Amino acid sequence: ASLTDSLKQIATTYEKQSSDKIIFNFGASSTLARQIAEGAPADIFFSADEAKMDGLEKKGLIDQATRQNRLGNTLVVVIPVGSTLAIKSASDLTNAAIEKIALADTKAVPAGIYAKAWLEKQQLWPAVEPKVVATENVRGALAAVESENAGAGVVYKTDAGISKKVKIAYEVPAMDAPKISYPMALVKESKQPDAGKKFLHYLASEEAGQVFQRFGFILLNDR
Amino acid sequence: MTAEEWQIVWFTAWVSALSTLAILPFGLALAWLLARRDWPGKSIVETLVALPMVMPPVATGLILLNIFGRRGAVGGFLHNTLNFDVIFTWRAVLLALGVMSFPLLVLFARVAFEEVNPRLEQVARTLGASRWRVFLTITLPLAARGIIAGTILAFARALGEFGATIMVAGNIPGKTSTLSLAIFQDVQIGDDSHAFRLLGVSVLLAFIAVWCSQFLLRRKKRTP
Amino acid sequence: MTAEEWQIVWFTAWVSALSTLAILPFGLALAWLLARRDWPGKSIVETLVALPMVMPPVATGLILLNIFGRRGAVGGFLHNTLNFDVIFTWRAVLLALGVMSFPLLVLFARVAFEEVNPRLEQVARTLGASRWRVFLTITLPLAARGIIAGTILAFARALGEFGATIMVAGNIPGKTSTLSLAIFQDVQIGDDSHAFRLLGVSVLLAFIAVWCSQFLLRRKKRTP
Amino acid sequence: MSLLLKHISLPLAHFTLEVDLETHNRVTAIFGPSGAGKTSLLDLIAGLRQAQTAFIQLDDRVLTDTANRRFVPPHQRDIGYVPQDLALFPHLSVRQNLLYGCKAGTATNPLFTFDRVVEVLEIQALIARAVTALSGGEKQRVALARALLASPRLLLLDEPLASLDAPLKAKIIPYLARIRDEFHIPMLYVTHDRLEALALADNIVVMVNGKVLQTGPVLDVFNRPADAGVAKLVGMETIHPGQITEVKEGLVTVKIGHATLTALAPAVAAHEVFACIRGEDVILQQDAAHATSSVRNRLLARIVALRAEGALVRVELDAGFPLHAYITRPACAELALREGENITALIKAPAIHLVPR
Amino acid sequence: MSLLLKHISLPLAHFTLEVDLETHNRVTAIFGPSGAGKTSLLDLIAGLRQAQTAFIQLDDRVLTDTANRRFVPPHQRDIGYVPQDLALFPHLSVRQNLLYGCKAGTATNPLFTFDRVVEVLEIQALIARAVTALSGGEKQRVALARALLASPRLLLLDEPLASLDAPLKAKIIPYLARIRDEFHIPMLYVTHDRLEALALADNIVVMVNGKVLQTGPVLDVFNRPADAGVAKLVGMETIHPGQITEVKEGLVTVKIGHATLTALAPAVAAHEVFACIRGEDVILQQDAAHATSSVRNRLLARIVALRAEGALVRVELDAGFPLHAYITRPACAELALREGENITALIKAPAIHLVPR
Ligand SMILES: Nc1ncnc2c1ncn2[C@@H]1O[C@H](COP(=O)(O)OP(=O)(O)OP(=O)(O)O)[C@@H](O)[C@H]1O
Ligand SMILES: Nc1ncnc2c1ncn2[C@@H]1O[C@H](COP(=O)(O)OP(=O)(O)OP(=O)(O)O)[C@@H](O)[C@H]1O
Ligand SMILES: [Mg+2]
Ligand SMILES: [Mg+2]
Repeated sequence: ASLTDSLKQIATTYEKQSSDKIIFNFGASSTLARQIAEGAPADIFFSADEAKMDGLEKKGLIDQATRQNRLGNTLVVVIPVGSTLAIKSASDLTNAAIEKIALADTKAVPAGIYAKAWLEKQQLWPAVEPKVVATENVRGALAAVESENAGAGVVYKTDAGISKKVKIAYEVPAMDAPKISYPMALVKESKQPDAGKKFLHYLASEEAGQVFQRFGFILLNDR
Repeated sequence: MTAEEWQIVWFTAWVSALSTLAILPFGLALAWLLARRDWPGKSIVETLVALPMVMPPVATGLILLNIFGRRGAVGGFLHNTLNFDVIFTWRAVLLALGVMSFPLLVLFARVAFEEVNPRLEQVARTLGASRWRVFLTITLPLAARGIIAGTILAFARALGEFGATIMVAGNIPGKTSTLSLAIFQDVQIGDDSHAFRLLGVSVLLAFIAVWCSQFLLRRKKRTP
Repeated sequence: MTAEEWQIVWFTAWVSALSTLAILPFGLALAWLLARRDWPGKSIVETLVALPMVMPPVATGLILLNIFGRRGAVGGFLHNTLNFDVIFTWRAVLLALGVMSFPLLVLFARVAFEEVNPRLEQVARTLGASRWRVFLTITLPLAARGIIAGTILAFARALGEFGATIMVAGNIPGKTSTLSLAIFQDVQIGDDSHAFRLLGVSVLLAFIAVWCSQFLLRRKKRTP
Repeated sequence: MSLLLKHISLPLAHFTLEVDLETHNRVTAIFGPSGAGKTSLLDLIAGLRQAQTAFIQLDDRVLTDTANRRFVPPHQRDIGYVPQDLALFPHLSVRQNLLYGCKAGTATNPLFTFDRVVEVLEIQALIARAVTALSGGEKQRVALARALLASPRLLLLDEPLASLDAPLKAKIIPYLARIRDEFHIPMLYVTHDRLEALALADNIVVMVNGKVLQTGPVLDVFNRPADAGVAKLVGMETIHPGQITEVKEGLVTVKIGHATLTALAPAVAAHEVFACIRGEDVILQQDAAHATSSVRNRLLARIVALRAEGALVRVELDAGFPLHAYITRPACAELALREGENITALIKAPAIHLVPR
Repeated sequence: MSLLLKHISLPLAHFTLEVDLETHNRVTAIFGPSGAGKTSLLDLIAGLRQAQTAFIQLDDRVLTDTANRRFVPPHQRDIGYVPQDLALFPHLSVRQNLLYGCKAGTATNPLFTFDRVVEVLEIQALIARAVTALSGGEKQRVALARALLASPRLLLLDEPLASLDAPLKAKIIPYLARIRDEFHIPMLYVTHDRLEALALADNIVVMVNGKVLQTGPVLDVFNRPADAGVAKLVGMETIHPGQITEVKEGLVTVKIGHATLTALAPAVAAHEVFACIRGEDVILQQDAAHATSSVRNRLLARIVALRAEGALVRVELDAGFPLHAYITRPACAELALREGENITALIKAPAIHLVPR
């Protein structure tokens, strides 16, 4: 979701520099992947997780050569602002004081998938699973925490700021969590591959990177 | 079908039916007031009733969450005094389905009530029937066609409701997961064959509802 | 409001209105057939019509995407022969809104047609009116109350439609973004104040629609 | 019964219904041309329409009093109403329609039992049918039966027999008369048929354009219509109560007021009768003694009043009982009639129509 | 007109409507008790109900022929129908209702112009009103006007004047008679009123329980009802066409068949009349010469038939014209009446009611 804001800002700058007009289609990665798979016209796919990109790549719908990972993100545990809970490690989530833990859908939504992977890696998933409330997306998870019906939630660091009624209680260390990356690539059926490549290139630039960083993303350096 | 799927089907069927039943009395009462009485602010209420129809379901869900969450006015009160939670329980599913299908029922019933000839109600009263008896024995049966259609539609809407439900009830397998939610998840992760199987079940439920309504209507016709 | 917001409001208003108008003739024709004729497979058609109501909107969206995408039967044909794309254009929005509000219109109109006294239609025919003229001058005006209500509801539904729209039309600012989609996005990025502003506009549009319908109905009453 | 209507004011399309009326009679017939406001008046009494101002009292019970904001709701008025549009309940069977107003266990009078009502109105065969597929006359009978079975304290009947055939009418009227007499259930009876009024009503109210033009006992109104309009509406006979004193060879002697007349015997033997004499059948003659005529009844009469009514002149006479004659204007001039003078009225015996009362 | 109904078979709730009927007359009245199937028959002719089997031909046009699967749709039948339930269009004003079937520019006959129809039926003041707020009689007139304004080739009228007052009826009937005479628009006229039938109809069809009991010219049926049921339905008068040959002092001389009678002058002067004589008013006497009596009309008659009908005996006579008398059974025994014998029939002049024709 934070991609929306940062991309909008980057595009405004970009459009001033070049003559190209950027048309966005914002949506859940899974939705976008489905749309591209069904032949919806698009030039660039900017996915929130690798799996969706892999899926399209396997179907031969994207230009492998242009695929790159520039952005990363961090998971955080959020709690309601008024909460006095102290969370120092993942195992604190098993605390009985936390009745419910809100996650984005752990099967379909990247944030949820990552959160589940993290907890599995910590071998806490079986203990936490009964408390998990899967919401449609990150916003749903935040809303659940806001309303205090969930004692805690796991979301992206970049999204934690969306709600003023939650605070970050714990930031998942990079080595504990799976690598969170945002791959982007040119769609094969693109009608203007050159312009697409140009914008992809710009997204990888220093200037764009600064914007992303300002929104809390981590810049990665693989390819 | 797996046991898990059966559970979802059962849960969806009964929670949809229950939500429809639950809104029936309020829906009919409001529809009657809209159809037969003039009162200040009527058209405001009319629009308010239609709101869950007009707003994107997430927005409705968010508002419900604001009201019924522990921080919300109603939710907070229930939690603090009765230790009773709505959000993320099956009650939240009920709430979401009810709110989302309420406008359909009200508007259908309203039109149905408006079509009832008031002369019949008047004459029923001269035969010694109280306002209440007239409503039950004249108005309601004569409006039955529209009310049954509205009820079926409300039920269908409940079967298909997704956006508001997931906001207030989450998608907790075995607890709040409905067919709609399960299908959504399947579609998202690309498990189309499973999605279509569940879709088939939804459609079957809808068929059953439509057939029941036609059976009711046909019996109504034959009775006299 | 910013120019961008105005654009969204305008787009939403006219695409909703257009989709409602577009389904009106088909909806009325089908409703009439359901109300006044008996034919084999009637109850199947009846259920099929209600389907977009029963299925989660994403599923409807997915099916539409399957059909109208470039790889779909209809979409592929249109793309290859006419170089005409539906998906991700305003036409996709129209399609999604139309499909999602069709059941409401049909079911309302159906009940309304059923309530028209066939004796009036018969007597109109003895006065030299063809079947078609009778439909236009007797059946339709007498069913007007239900049809107007159904139309308004279809319009409201179109205003609020989200799941199917985002699937087939995407959320492309300035092109396919409707109020509903914009509100969804605002909610996603936590811009609640903006979301509520747009919500206010939706509600206003709904108010206007409801008022228009009441005006129409009242004029209808006064005319004779 | 005493029904009191005061200060009634109900604006209708072309005029305001304004009625002040007090009737202490068992059956009051309401006569009036189409659109006179008869149905509106019944609706008002039943509590189905709200007047601008109204005071309606039935016996000692105030039903409506707009001045004191009193309004007894329709279902507590104990009024059986057969509306002109019948308003049968289309979703109920005939039986269910009939039983709708039936209070269980209250049918203490044998005239009002289900079986009796159904038998008199000849609707036994219809009991299990849907009301929507009944004929016009069948619907009318079901509506009448439904109102009767509610055991009302007052019956409002709006042209209840309008679409029935003569034999059926002839059967139902005496039954209504029995209800009136034996169970003292008063009625307001809207009709266009003078014979129905004659058979059932004590009092008559003639309404035109929302106003009561004339009200009084049936005979008074039928015999002394207030003007030509009323006369046309109610017909042009004089009607007199009389006693048959002698019957001989199809002829009877009837005592009417101070006069004795010869008439044909009525079809049904009776002692107490109404004698109906059409004004056109009364012949006036200046010099009765000199003329030789076959007419049986010769009455010396005093001319009470002369009134021109269209092409005719209405001559009101006192012949031992009030009698009137309709004669042409030329005839009136020839005879040089003047009020207060005496004249001979000739009435052929068969021109006197006797109706048992 | 010639209307041919053959092989009609329509199952109704209690019986099957089975009619074979051929009428070449301008106006055919349909008489029958409530529930006889009159409305169903009109519906069938108008094409609004489908019979099991039916062959309906109007003049040389086959409207329905189930055997050959021919069915002219209702809107091409050119039939003006005033249904019993009126079926006014509630969403249209009175004017719009009236104009609904009005084909622009086809009103070539001045009797059928909008203004004329509206004036005769006295609905000028209602033109701009909503039909839902009309009185019962007003609705009936609007329905009649609407059917007339469609310039039909055949009128089906189902008790069109049932809820109108006498003066209004007296105005509309002559107007319908003019439509019949001047524009040769045939009618099927359902009524319970013998005077309406007499004034309008040439032919009469008596229906009971879905079967035609009797059909024929009005006078034949009224004068020689097939059985007691029909007699009760149509009333007990004999009706005879006659010519007035002399008028004197309110008395006229009427020639009926071979006989000449004296009667009271009719209210409206006329030459051609119907003379109505109630069977109860005919007195039979064995020895006419010896008796001194005031009766003007003494007719020597031959007894054609004797038939018991309830408490009365119906005596059919040939008195130069067919006449019948109703007398009590004891009277019949006393007089020792036998078929073929001669007898004197006495009829008082005023007992002969003359109706202009
Ligand atoms: N709801 C109404 N609003 C205004 N005017 C009305 C209403 N109902 C009836 N009228 C008018 O009031 C007058 C009286 O109507 P009402 O029905 O009382 O007549 P009525 O005496 O019963 O006539 P009929 O013998 O034809 O039934 C008519 O002119 C009618 O058009
Ligand atoms: N749709 C129908 N189906 C079955 N029976 C019917 C239907 N309509 C009428 N009937 C019955 O058929 C018989 C004849 O009805 P119809 O309406 O033709 O009578 P009618 O002669 O017009 O009587 P009325 O003088 O009372 O109007 C009645 O017994 C009636 O109950
Ligand atoms: Mg009336
Ligand atoms: Mg009938």
